[in-house]
Amino acid sequence: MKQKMFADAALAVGTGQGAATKTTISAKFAKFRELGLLAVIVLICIGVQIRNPSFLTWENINDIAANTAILSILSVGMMLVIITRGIDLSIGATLALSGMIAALTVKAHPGLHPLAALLLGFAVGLACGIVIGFLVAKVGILPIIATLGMMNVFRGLTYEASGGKWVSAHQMPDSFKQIATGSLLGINNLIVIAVVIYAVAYYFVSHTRTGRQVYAVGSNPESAEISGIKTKRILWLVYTIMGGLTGLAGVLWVSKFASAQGDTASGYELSVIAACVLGGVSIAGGSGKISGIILGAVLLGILNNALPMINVSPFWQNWIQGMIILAAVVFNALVKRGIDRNNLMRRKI
Amino acid sequence: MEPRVLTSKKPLTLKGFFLQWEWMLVLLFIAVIVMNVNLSDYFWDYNNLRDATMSFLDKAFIVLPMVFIIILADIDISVGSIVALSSVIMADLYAHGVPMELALIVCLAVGTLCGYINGLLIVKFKELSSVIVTLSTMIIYRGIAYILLKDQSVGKFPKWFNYLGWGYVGSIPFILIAFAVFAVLFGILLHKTTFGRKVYAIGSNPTASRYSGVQVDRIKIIVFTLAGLMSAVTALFLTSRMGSTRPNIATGYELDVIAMVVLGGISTAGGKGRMIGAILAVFLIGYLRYGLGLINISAQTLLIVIGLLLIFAVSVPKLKWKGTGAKGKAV
Amino acid sequence: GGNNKEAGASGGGSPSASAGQPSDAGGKKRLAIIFKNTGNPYGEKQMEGFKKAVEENGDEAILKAPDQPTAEAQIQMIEELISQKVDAIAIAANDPDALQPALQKAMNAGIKVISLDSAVNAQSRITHVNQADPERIGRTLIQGVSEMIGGEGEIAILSATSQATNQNTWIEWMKKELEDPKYANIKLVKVAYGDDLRDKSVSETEALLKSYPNLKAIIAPTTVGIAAAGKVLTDKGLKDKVKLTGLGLPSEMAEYIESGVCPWMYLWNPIDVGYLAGYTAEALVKGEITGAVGEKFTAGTLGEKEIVADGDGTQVMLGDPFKFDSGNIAEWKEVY
Amino acid sequence: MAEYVLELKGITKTFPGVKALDNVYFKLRPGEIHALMGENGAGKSTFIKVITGVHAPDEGEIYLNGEKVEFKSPNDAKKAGIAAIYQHVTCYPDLSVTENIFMGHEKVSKLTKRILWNDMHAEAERLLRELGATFSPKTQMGALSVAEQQIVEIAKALSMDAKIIIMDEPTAALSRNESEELYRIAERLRDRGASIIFISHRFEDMYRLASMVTVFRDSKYIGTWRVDEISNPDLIVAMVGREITQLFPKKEAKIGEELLRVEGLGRTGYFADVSFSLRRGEILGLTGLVGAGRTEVCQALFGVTGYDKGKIYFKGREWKVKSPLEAMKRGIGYLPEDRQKQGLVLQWSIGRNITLPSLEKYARRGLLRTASEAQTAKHLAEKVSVKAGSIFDLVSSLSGGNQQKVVFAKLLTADLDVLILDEPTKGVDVGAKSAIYEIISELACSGYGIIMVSSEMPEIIGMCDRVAVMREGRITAMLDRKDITQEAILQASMAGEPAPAEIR
Ligand SMILES: Nc1ncnc2c1ncn2[C@@H]1O[C@H](COP(=O)(O)OP(=O)(O)OP(=O)(O)O)[C@@H](O)[C@H]1O
Ligand SMILES: Nc1ncnc2c1ncn2[C@@H]1O[C@H](COP(=O)(O)OP(=O)(O)OP(=O)(O)O)[C@@H](O)[C@H]1O
Ligand SMILES: [Mg+2]
Ligand SMILES: [Mg+2]
Repeated sequence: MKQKMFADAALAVGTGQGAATKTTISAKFAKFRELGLLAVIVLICIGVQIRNPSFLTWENINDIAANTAILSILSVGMMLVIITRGIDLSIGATLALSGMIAALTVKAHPGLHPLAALLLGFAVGLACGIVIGFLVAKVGILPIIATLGMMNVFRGLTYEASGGKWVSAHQMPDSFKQIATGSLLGINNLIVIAVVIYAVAYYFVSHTRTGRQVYAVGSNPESAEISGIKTKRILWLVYTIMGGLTGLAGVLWVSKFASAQGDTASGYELSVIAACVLGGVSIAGGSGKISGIILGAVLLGILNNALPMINVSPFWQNWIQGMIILAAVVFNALVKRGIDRNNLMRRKI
Repeated sequence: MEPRVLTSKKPLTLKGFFLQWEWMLVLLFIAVIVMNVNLSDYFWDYNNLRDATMSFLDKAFIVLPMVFIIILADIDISVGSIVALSSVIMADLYAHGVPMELALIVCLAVGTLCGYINGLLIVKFKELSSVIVTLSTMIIYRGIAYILLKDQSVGKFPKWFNYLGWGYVGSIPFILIAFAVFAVLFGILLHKTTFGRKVYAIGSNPTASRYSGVQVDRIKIIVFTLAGLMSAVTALFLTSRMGSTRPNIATGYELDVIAMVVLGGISTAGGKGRMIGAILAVFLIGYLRYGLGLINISAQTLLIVIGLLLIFAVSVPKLKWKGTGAKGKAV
Repeated sequence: GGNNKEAGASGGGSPSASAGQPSDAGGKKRLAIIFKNTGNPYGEKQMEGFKKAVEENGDEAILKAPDQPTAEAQIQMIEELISQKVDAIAIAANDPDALQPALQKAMNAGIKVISLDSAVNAQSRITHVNQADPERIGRTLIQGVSEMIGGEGEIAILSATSQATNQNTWIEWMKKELEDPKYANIKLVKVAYGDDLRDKSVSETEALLKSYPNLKAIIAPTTVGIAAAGKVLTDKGLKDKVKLTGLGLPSEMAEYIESGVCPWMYLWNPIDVGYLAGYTAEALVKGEITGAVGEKFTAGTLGEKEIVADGDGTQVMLGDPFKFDSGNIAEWKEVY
Repeated sequence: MAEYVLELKGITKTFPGVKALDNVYFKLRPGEIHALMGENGAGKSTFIKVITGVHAPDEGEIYLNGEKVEFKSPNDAKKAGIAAIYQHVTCYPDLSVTENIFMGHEKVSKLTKRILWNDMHAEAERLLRELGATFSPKTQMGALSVAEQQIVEIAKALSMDAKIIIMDEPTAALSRNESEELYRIAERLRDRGASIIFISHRFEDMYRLASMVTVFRDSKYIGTWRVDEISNPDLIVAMVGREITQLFPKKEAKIGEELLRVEGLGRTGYFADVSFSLRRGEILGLTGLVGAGRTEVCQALFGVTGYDKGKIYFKGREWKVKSPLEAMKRGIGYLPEDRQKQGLVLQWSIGRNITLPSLEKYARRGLLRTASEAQTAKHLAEKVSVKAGSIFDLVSSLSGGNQQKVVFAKLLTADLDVLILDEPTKGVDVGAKSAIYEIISELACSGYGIIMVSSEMPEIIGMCDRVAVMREGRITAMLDRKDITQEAILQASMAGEPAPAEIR
């Protein structure tokens, strides 16, 4: 009797193997997506390099990395938000508010340790994130509306806090400005901070339970609830992280440009969302990889750096960026269809 | 089967009638008016109120189709860019000697086409969601406007064109009449036609609608196309009011419009809300801004007030619902 | 119907037009200024100067600025001011043409309209208060740069948005000045646009430095651009290799002028711009002038000013741009 | 140790419009496998969700090892050692199999709280092999078939090392082999001392595994028996509450001309080679195990999804179906399987739902004429005897059976010839059920051709003129009325595998 069953099991293994090989194909497809993005980046780099040999110099690469650092820090938070099927339109305003408050503080107390300024900005951002998280998770307002409303509020508060003034370079102590210009082992601090955040974020999303629960909540909120995940708490957490990272980015921004203004980073949220979408984070929730958003942010960073370098008319830059984003998401959708088709084909009937 | 008799008379309960969101808007509206009258001596003046209306009504044309879009549980953030693109193309054509009447029609056509493209992309790539599609077309459409006009502004339109944004019929602004006509048309379309009914159906349950023979894709395309068309209408009025155009006009209109629609009680979750609410919200925000503008309040305070108003407006029904709704955990 | 028809199409500023409107608030006139956007210290200073001038005349000043630098928002503010029946509007325009219908409506309602800093077209105003002659700005900047680099080498311009009118006029004049044979060895390699955004201005500057390794100087006729460029040059330690000049806020640029990245730069005093606008508006309201060429009036501490021609309109000139260098920056950086 | 590991007393649970549980009792001994049976909609799944803390009961008490407990969240239940396999697969399609198995109780290192991926993959691999599955634990969940997903769900419950394991219809989507594997595992778990609550509609499962059986009917507790002490007919009476024959008021309809003929229909990944024909007045049953592909065939006929092979002839003419609208215009109607998701707009009133498919009929040039709309809605709602006060009542306030009647009424608005009814009595209480059978029977008599998809044997046997049995996407048998027996259907739905007798 048992033998009979083993024979059947063997039969099943036959079909199962088919499944296994097909799965690797779909896995390849998924990897292919990131490889595709990488290929696009490489192609752009080669093209630009031919037009302008100073593109792929160590210095320029360092510049691109430093300029992309803030964008990519924000993308980490935005990725988490989008994974839970949300969106955060308020980050430009949050960034401005936390940057402004940090700048006003160092202006008033030039002796303040730069780390304290960083922490302060972080705390302000965190507070903003907590408010939004509360509105989304507890009150149940849809993310797009909650963040739209709070965007206005935070922006207004920034103007209110600064009294219409800017905090400019000479009002900031050198120690503060060095947050962004200083370097560690020859690598710009911004890049170091971004890399650390990436490492922590990677660890968080793939090696901690809470990190995985973020994916679970986005992938299937109902089952997450059933399997005992505290969905609301996860949502709240995600917006709080987004806020905290934005606060941090606000200080870095102000330090990098040595200027805090009321309209700092206005509209920047769209670039961040674009970086995530380019990096393959699905707006439908549940999926998104750190490696993807690094590539997405880098692609945007390279475009920002390269288009001026090859003398693309500034009037064309908008259009080119828009087309690249659209092409990337459409490509993404088509690849996903391919994977699904593939999954279907492997079913035996 | 035992026969059962059902009533087909609409039950008219007083409580149900007054528990509608729109009453809250009416109350808010009255509050704003009372506040404004107290704040400024210049507010309660026919000419002033009339001319203030003219200055905030331009984007209200987009509010009308946006109500449909949000009832469909979609969103369109490219409308501001469509305004810019259609306006720029119209002005550019006129500057190149095309008669204004023709340029005007082209303007409408361009807007319609942009909206159609949005709809088509959204329907063909369901994975993408309307946020992403219109986010990219937003950048693209404005990008085209920049490519066409570069840094120039184009203007010097014929005199009659000024009439659109600044003219009066009797003593009523032309733009107000135009808006009223469109509002009635869109109101009828939403509430009195099969089309509107289907829009609500799709917003509430797209699957069930499809199974009931509703052509979901077609309706979505039509709605987005209408949004494009109305953006072009806004472009006409806005261009007329500015007497000239350039690629950066109407920046940020999408967020203003969405905020008005949401304040009007139309839920971004889809399927809920009425045209009258959005129209009330247009005037509510319009007069609120105007009244606070009359006492020359700072721009930042205004931002905070409007942001908080939006949050407040969407939280109130949630909180109420929590108090009275079913207790069981929905899974 | 309404007041715009009664006032007639000519409206252009005959003193009698103001007789038609109620002069409430006990004879105290109200004069308004609209700046481009809020949260801009340069604008705050202009409004401050305007307020000072108006109050010196015993009148009331209304200060307004939208949260976004758009013409649409300014049109709404103009409407609000027309409703309030102010006596004069001074505007730093976000668009030279797009305010025309709104401003004409204001003028038809008997309001004296002037522009300051960033002009509106001649049909939309009675006169314009010019912070400095665009020709002088353009030429001075080239002369300055030539001096910095010893009359030889590649230079580039970092402008604001590609559609900013005043920037574009200055750039035109710079190009004209460069046609002079004495600048034969100076080559303008590129005009870049930083859109008055910090991040964009930084990447544009970096792109300039990389694309043109022999670059000798950057001219940035915009306050955001010049500060961003100053930051980049400082961070990259290019102080001695690439010179920077342009138009900048002393408070923002103090750091770079003191360090020598930017040996000197120019700007006018925005307080004075606002102050002059205040006096010009007062003179119009009081009927001392009508905005015609050749008229003169006294502008408080600035002394006597004359209305001169400007294309098909008229303007009042503040004077030459002021030069900020290491000698005077310390005292100015605290002012604005 | 208490006599019962788990005891529930007087549990009542009400959903808006539905009383899902009404004063229900349940006792579970250590080391026993206890079957829970009852018709669709009897409240079994809801009961399970009360035990696992997903739903808070309105009334009643839960005792665990003799101590009163209150589960505020699924986590509390999980911590108390209760694991559940839910009826409707609750997976995370974007995540890997391993993660799906361990979500909520990941293996983490004690010190750093780091997830031990290698351990988890290895453990998942072991569990899957134990269940006879062959796919890799690193596969993405969404890429698996429903049966495979069900196996993952089982692995998930096993991985928790629970004292009480609840399985809600775990075998519904499994083949006989996989079911056997499951029995073996269930027995092993029992031998280790775990208690199991087992829900199934298959009597075979119950006889093979359970020692006790509890029956619910119409949300009420009926009784608990030892499996070897209750006879099959008694059990059925307990479940159904009356003689089955009463339930099916089948009238003989006049069988007319052929309406629909399907030849070699196929859709990659879902079904292949489906051929049958349908005549006027005929009720054609379509049955098989869950996931056999019946719904997919119906949806292809109705134009919801496409098909890539084969032909459809409608009234003798070949015709490519492209959309539901087109299908309805031609005369094919579909009553979907999931009435809440596919059939109704829950936020809407009864009347609006009924008229949605035929709005154009009550409109002149696009403008709706509400009076005539209301008239039709009223007429149809009365025709299917919806229990409600007015046509303006919200459908969400109706009970499942009445909601289903509203979906029926929707079908009657259009001029149709063929009705495809997908699980028309799923989750409908007994009373409403017979009303629905009556409706179906009358429809057949009035000349409709009806395809009725159902997983319920009695229903198929009682109502159909012919039955097509599907297995894994293919039709394996076409039985005429005289040949329709439980054995024949079972044989066909599980053909190709050893018959039950051989295994025993
Ligand atoms: N979340 C819910 N909201 C409203 N009604 C519900 C909900 N869950 C279940 N019901 C209703 O409760 C009743 C009992 O459903 P339940 O799923 O418990 O039945 P069941 O015995 O498991 O049936 P089946 O054998 O079909 O699985 C049904 O009428 C169902 O429609
Ligand atoms: N969401 C899905 N993901 C993966 N496979 C699916 C999905 N839905 C259906 N399938 C597969 O498609 C095939 C047909 O499913 P279908 O729902 O048509 O079956 P059915 O016989 O109608 O079952 P049911 O009784 O559940 O309605 C099955 O092999 C099933 O495994
Ligand atoms: Mg169940
Ligand atoms: Mg089915």
